[in-house]
Amino acid sequence: MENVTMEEQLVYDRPESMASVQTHYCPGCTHGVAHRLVAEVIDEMGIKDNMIGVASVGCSVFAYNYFDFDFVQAPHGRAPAMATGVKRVLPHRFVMTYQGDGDLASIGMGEIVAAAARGENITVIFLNNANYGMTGGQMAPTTLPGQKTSSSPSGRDIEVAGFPIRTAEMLATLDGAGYVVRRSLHDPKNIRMAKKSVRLAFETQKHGLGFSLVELLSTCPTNWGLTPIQALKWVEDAMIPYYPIGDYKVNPALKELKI
Amino acid sequence: MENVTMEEQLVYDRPESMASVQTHYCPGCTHGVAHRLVAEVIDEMGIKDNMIGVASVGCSVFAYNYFDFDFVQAPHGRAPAMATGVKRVLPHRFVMTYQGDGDLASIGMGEIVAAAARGENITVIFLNNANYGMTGGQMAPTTLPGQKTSSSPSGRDIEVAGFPIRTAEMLATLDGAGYVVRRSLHDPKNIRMAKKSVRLAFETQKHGLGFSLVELLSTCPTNWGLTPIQALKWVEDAMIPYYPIGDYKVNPALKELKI
Amino acid sequence: MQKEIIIAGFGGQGVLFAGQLLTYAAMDQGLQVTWIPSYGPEMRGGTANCTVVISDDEIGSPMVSRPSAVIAMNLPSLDKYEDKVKDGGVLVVNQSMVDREVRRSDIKVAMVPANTIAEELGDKRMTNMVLLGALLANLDILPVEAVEKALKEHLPERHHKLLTLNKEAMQRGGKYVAAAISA
Amino acid sequence: MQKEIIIAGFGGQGVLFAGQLLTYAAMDQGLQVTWIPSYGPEMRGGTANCTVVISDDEIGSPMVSRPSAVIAMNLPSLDKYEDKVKDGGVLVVNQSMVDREVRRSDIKVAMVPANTIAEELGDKRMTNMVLLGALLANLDILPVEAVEKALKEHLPERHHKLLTLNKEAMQRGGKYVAAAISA
Amino acid sequence: MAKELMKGNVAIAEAAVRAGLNAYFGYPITPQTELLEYLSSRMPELGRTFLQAESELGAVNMVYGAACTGARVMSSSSSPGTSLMMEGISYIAGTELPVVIVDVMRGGPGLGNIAPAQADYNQIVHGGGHGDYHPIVLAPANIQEAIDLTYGAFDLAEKYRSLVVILADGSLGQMMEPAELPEMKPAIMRTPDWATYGSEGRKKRILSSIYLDPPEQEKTNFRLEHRWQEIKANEVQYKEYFLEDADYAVVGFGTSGRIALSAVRAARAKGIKIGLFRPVSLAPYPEKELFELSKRLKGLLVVEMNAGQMLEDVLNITRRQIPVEFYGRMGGILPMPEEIEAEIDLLVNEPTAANGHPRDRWLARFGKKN
Amino acid sequence: MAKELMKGNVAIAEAAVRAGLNAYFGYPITPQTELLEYLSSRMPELGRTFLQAESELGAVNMVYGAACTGARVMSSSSSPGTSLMMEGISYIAGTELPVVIVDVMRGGPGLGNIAPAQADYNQIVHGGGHGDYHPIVLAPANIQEAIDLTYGAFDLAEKYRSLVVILADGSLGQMMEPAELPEMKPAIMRTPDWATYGSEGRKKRILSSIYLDPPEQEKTNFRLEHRWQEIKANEVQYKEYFLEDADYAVVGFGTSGRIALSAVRAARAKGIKIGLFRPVSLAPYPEKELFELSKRLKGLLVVEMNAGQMLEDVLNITRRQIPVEFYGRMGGILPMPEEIEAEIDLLVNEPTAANGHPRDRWLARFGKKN
Amino acid sequence: MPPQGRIEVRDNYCKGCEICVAACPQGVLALAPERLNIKGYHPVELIEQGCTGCGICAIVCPEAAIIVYREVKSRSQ
Amino acid sequence: MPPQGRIEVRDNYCKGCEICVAACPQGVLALAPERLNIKGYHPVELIEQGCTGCGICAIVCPEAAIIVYREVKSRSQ
Ligand SMILES: Cc1ncc(C[n+]2csc(CCOP(=O)(O)OP(=O)(O)O)c2C)c(N)n1
Ligand SMILES: Cc1ncc(C[n+]2csc(CCOP(=O)(O)OP(=O)(O)O)c2C)c(N)n1
Ligand code: SF4
Ligand code: SF4
Ligand code: SF4
Ligand code: SF4
Ligand code: SF4
Ligand code: SF4
Ligand SMILES: [Mg+2]
Ligand SMILES: [Mg+2]
Repeated sequence: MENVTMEEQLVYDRPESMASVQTHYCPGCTHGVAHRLVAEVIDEMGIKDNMIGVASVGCSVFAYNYFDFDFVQAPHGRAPAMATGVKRVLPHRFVMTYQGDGDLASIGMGEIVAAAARGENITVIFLNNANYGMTGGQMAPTTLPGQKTSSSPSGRDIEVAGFPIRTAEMLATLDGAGYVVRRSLHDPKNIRMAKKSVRLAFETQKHGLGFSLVELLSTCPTNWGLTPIQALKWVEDAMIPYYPIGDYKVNPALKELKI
Repeated sequence: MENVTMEEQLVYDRPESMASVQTHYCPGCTHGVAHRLVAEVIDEMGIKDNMIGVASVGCSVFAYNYFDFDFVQAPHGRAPAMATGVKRVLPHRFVMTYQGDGDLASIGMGEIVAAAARGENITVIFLNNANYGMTGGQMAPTTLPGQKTSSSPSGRDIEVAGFPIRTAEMLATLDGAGYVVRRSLHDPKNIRMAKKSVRLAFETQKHGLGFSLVELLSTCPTNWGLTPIQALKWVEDAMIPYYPIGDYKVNPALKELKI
Repeated sequence: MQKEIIIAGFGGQGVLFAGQLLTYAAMDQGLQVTWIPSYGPEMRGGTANCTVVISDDEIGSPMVSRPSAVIAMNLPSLDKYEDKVKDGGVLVVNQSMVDREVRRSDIKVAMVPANTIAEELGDKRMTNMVLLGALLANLDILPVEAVEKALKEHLPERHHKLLTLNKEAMQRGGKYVAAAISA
Repeated sequence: MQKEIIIAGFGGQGVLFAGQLLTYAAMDQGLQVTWIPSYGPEMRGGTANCTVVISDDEIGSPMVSRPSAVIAMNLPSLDKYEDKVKDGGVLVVNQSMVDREVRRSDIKVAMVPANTIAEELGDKRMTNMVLLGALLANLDILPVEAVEKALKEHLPERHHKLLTLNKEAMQRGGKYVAAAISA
Repeated sequence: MAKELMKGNVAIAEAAVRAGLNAYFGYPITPQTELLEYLSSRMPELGRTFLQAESELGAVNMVYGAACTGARVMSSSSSPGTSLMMEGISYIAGTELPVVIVDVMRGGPGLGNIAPAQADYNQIVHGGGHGDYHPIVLAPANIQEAIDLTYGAFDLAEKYRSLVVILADGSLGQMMEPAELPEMKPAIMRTPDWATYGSEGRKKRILSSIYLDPPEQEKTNFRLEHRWQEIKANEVQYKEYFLEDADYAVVGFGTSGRIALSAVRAARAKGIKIGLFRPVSLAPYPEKELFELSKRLKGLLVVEMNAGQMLEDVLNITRRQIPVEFYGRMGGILPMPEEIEAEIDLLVNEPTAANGHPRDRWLARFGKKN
Repeated sequence: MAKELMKGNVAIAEAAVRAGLNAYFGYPITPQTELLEYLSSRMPELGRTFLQAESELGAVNMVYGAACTGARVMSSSSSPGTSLMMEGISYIAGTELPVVIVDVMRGGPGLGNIAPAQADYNQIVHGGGHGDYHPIVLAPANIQEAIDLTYGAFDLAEKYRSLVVILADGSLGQMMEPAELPEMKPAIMRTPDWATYGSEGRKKRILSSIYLDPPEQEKTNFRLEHRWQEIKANEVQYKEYFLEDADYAVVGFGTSGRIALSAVRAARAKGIKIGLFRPVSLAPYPEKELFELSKRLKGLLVVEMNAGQMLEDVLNITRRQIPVEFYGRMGGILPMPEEIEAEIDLLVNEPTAANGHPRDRWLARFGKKN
Repeated sequence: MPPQGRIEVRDNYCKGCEICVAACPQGVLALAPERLNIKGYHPVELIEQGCTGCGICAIVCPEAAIIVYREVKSRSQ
Repeated sequence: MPPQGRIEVRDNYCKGCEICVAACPQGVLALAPERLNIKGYHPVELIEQGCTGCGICAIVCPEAAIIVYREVKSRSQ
């Protein structure tokens, strides 16, 4: 005979790869979501002890405190170069950079293009929040036309400051890129998609398929002057039209992977 | 009554915008062809006295000696930034950078992407000769897979050094780019096409249509270890297949121009 | 004559503005003055404080380890600064946010239930002004009128409707102290 | 004992190699030695020269303004270095590339039609060796055998078929000088 | 003009505007960001050029280019950002261009922190870029001085075709103080006879820092050295306080100098005959003045927000003929007047021999705790 | 082992290989390019890492990253390229990592030229990057020394978790000299207790240069200062020639030091009692040794390939108690022994007072021609 | 019958951003009006029955502050 | 009849690279076997009749060393 009882099952718990500390992020900032996704993927793949993270300069400078694996901290924009140094001497470790849009697409553009072109086997988690969060919300290369920031007080004037850079699209033109996509963190569906992409990015690295980058549209409620929930909406309404969610480069070998 | 006599007409003379000095380029190096085309276009447009050239670091570092107009000389890779400085305070002058592939696509990648993204109204003449000519033929980001150079003595190994960068294609993804094309200097037909593109690039600037760049496939007989004529052939046989001649971004307004 | 005032509290309590007001007032009186915030990581969230130095001579250090007066707008600020007040100096404490007595007896202490008073005035944001009023009543540095004048001249136009309330808050702070002392 | 030799000519005349050969020979004899090229823009096209210093003691400067000996392989080199040779020093001139006399009389001068001799030997590339032979015959620093030995040991394997020719070129250079002097 | 209450960063920015700043290029970095932010609205409002560069490398090369045209130009940054400018600074010096750079120092090395420090003294004063060159370096200690030095910096730069660095620290950038602003000038765009702005009506010009022929480069180096001799003769600035009858002196620049003033006053109040020597131009350094002063003194205390960088210059200048002591705070900590007062007491009451190194003694006194 | 004839650049590269170099990252620049070119075949042949970086910024941050793992790493460059490394160097110092950098100096400032110079002495020795930090700086004067210093540099770097700079000039890079190579070691990959190579079996580790809290940063600064005291006590290197009975001495480092040796010999031959003091470690500088020496002398001549950068250190160390003269060549010109000899004659026959500055006298003698 | 679930909030991680509140399909979350955590934030809590254990709140939470449980049938013999 | 042309070479600019020689459709160019210019190169010269003044040599010349002339009918009344 069969006994049917109700039993409680754990559906979701904080990932092991996250350290047990509070973050310094502002309430509702989706940097935290990105961290969580990375940690979940690393847990799932069981690669925590083989990880070396490279923190950049930006609000995520303290990322090293929030993950429970080895971490180094790079000068502003140079995380891809530092990651290259680590990966070249430890080719069997997983190496990840975690960079903001000012870091990666402004001061660090040279390094990210070079790393992508070299097909450097590293994974880049790229948080695009359309401004320089840490220094108080200045214009970033990703700031939208007309967007007000503390260094474009009348709104980004494209005549003077030019056009935002669509980083994923640009890097996807490089042969060394194995996996380059854009995702968003503004709702559950997109977060799920983002997680899958983070996984695929690490799988790219695992299988030696070259450079992988996941661009994540992220909020900065503090500097945008919005509540966390308004900020999510702004990602959907203002950012996504300019930065379409999409797969810009996917090495065919990845499609065959069973994850 | 009509007298028909034969009269001699000048079909081609050295352009005025070239200075009356010998260049230091190696025999057969097509840097010289690129110089000539630029000078011819500047003569035709009558803008010599309104020009400020920005020389870069590479074999063309002395470009300032060969043109008969104002010139400044930039640190390795930083010509687009220097040109931006000039153009911003002199918006009605024509500003040109002349850069090699090491200069523009390696150390200077950050500056060129930023200038293109800003839609900086400058013209970039970009000489791609698949190596670092001036320092003795080291690998450049444009060096072809398998190509032997003094720093890739067994041929460029894409597993280690990654893939060459197709600069024009990459920069064309940026909204600020008004005119981005690739041409070659290896035969009369291509040289004629190249000249027309140099003209269009300056017209882009004249009409305020944003960033313009002409990538020119060029020879380096000395470091390639080929005769000048073999070198032209190598451009055609080896480089063009990897670097297709083409228009990668052309502002529609340019098509309506009558030149 | 030189006086150093530290105003300390949570971000959002109007700490920096209260300091600037003092600064403006001193400046308008023809005195030398410096204002310096503690900036840094603690700026975001957490605590905020600023130091104001007022003098009739060229000011040396804009920061001091032993101020003439401190306004402590919350408990952590009291804990941090109580011991630092100069002998004979002034310590103004926001009693509403502090659940302990002041231990020192060699300084003038004013315990002011500033939140309560501000709420009585109908605007929580007046807490800082209440405490400032209490300070001025204790520290012989600037007449309260000078601060009122500064308020008028430097409060952004759009807040001018709050002028009277601000003045009132300062007066209440001053009076509360006077009452407490005479009591 | 210290001797400084400058070898100067066009790029492609084997200037640097001739200098290296001297250097190897000196090294194999247990002497101290330095070799330094002039590098720089002139490397490409134009002139080339190198300085070799040979000594039985630790060598100070690897460059000298007044060398003990000079091989001038062409006219610009003669013009540049004639005045610099030390009093009593040696100047070997490639007569084939020079259309003037040497002016100095306080030094040993060897005018050697090195191109002609090399062509007689059937290989233009031997010019440098002819001049080197002439130098060794004039400068008491290394036996010609030492240079021959160095040649054998340091000439790349693929050129070993040229060994005899190289030796012969040096001997011809040496003999030409001897003949000229005895004449 | 009436005094206004201004933040240091803003005051410097406005002073530059009033000096006729034509173009500003910079990149955000704490604690100088307000300077850039202020100019991001102020410059366009006046129809002048403001551009946020892609990086400090970009910024320094933009000012390099803009300076070539004869325009008044400026950039600003803080320690790590300034390090990225070193190549460009060396080029600007080699090309002999007038450029003003503001450096608001923070704690280092590396990413360090954003609190005030003076640990880039050597980098700025003794050459963080390659080659022999000499920027003029001015270190304001208060906001009025920051305004005045910035306002004058452009003339100085143009007079000597030289780089001028305004060397401040985070606390000066962040503090407010009443100060008077100078008269407003329109954007200045000169056409000196070396500038490249298009060759209409004249021969073409070239601006570069290459001299492939060593004798030509040496000539340039000598030219720079001679110009520096001239600058040394003409442009020394310093402030003296209570030195007339002093037996002792404190030497400090910028913020540490002004903090020391409080300590000096306190010591005077106790009857110690001590004064303050505050160099305002760190390059050219008031060498002669300090040397002459030192001859009259019984001892010197050098105070800095670093591990003793200017200290070596003071030792060199005073030839270690009198006792010198050192007090430094590092990593973003301001020395407090009371701490300096204690050091003054030590200097006066327990003088050490001129022998031995003041830094060693300082490390022995304070370092061990750490 | 038998001596081999090697170019300086190649000798340094091979010495690093034999020291167990695990990874090299660099960018071409004359006059150090052969070093990179040599390693581009040598390293892969041994199964080790060679990577041509996208720039010197890339290179310095690649060594930064690789050093974090415990690998033996090196980069190399020349003046303008080294300037681009300043931010990274400051980070490496702040993170306390063992890294070896070779700097083959050329003429500057700016693009300058590719001829040998020593004008980056201040940049390398006194801190071209921001913040208080002290690299160990070793200046070889010949190829054997270049080999030996490079070979030992890695141990030094690891012993002190410090940056070590091999400071050479273009002529040392380009010249050939017989020298003996040391024994070959396999690629060295250590796992010291600070390195980040994956946390298997231990707690996670962090390597960074941020200390947002000023007291923490100050603690780090003190730690660096104390370590530097230790290095100063243990790692001074210098060479003396003919100094036993000397009345005079020349002070010079690297190539200018070795050239001076010829002049000293010539002067000795004329009966002048002169010797040569050649610092090999420029940081830590042989301060005590030079000071003690100076007490026995009647005069000093400092010779450099710059406008007198080390000169200031010599003046500081010797306290201007004896006459000091200076002779410098700049812009890529090597001083010739005869020129130095003439300066020695001047020093001996027409001694000047200790007063006045040797650089001024030098400029008066030579600069005016220019 | 919809599945039964339950969440636990680790108060000290929660910053009261209310993103989970807005995202919960069942509308059963709200900030605790009185309680403050050590950082001074009002943490979120379940205010009603009806949690299905869908996990959406955890998916959107930037602080990984939420643990989710769901009741499942377990068959034992 | 093909058009008649003629070229002039500015010897001191020419580096003897022979690119024009290879490009000339008429095959009328060659390096001067004996002459050397001040840089030590054998400059190019017309060696035969038949130049059409097509300008191709000038188009390919990296040194802008060639001047091209062509005869055209000119009508005068
Ligand atoms: C060389 C250098 N320049 C500038 C800075 C100052 N800085 C710190 S963070 C930052 C911007 C970060 O923005 P982003 O990368 O978009 O990250 P976010 O904070 O938005 O996540 C800047 C400019 C620095 N630390 N170093
Ligand atoms: C900062 C810096 N790094 C390196 C160099 C050395 N350098 C001079 S030219 C050059 C490469 C030039 O190659 P490219 O841009 O392709 O021009 P080409 O000579 O091929 O025309 C390099 C690396 C330098 N001058 N400055
Ligand atoms: S400033 Fe913006 S990006 Fe930074 S933590 Fe706050 S919300 Fe997030
Ligand atoms: S080295 Fe190459 S690119 Fe440079 S001038 Fe010679 S052929 Fe041209
Ligand atoms: S698990 Fe689902 S139903 Fe339960 S609280 Fe979270 S979002 Fe709401
Ligand atoms: S989303 Fe997370 S941090 Fe925000 S209120 Fe909910 S539990 Fe708290
Ligand atoms: S013009 Fe034409 S035909 Fe005449 S030489 Fe030139 S290429 Fe040949
Ligand atoms: S192409 Fe020009 S440089 Fe070459 S051979 Fe012909 S004329 Fe001379
Ligand atoms: Mg951002
Ligand atoms: Mg190239």
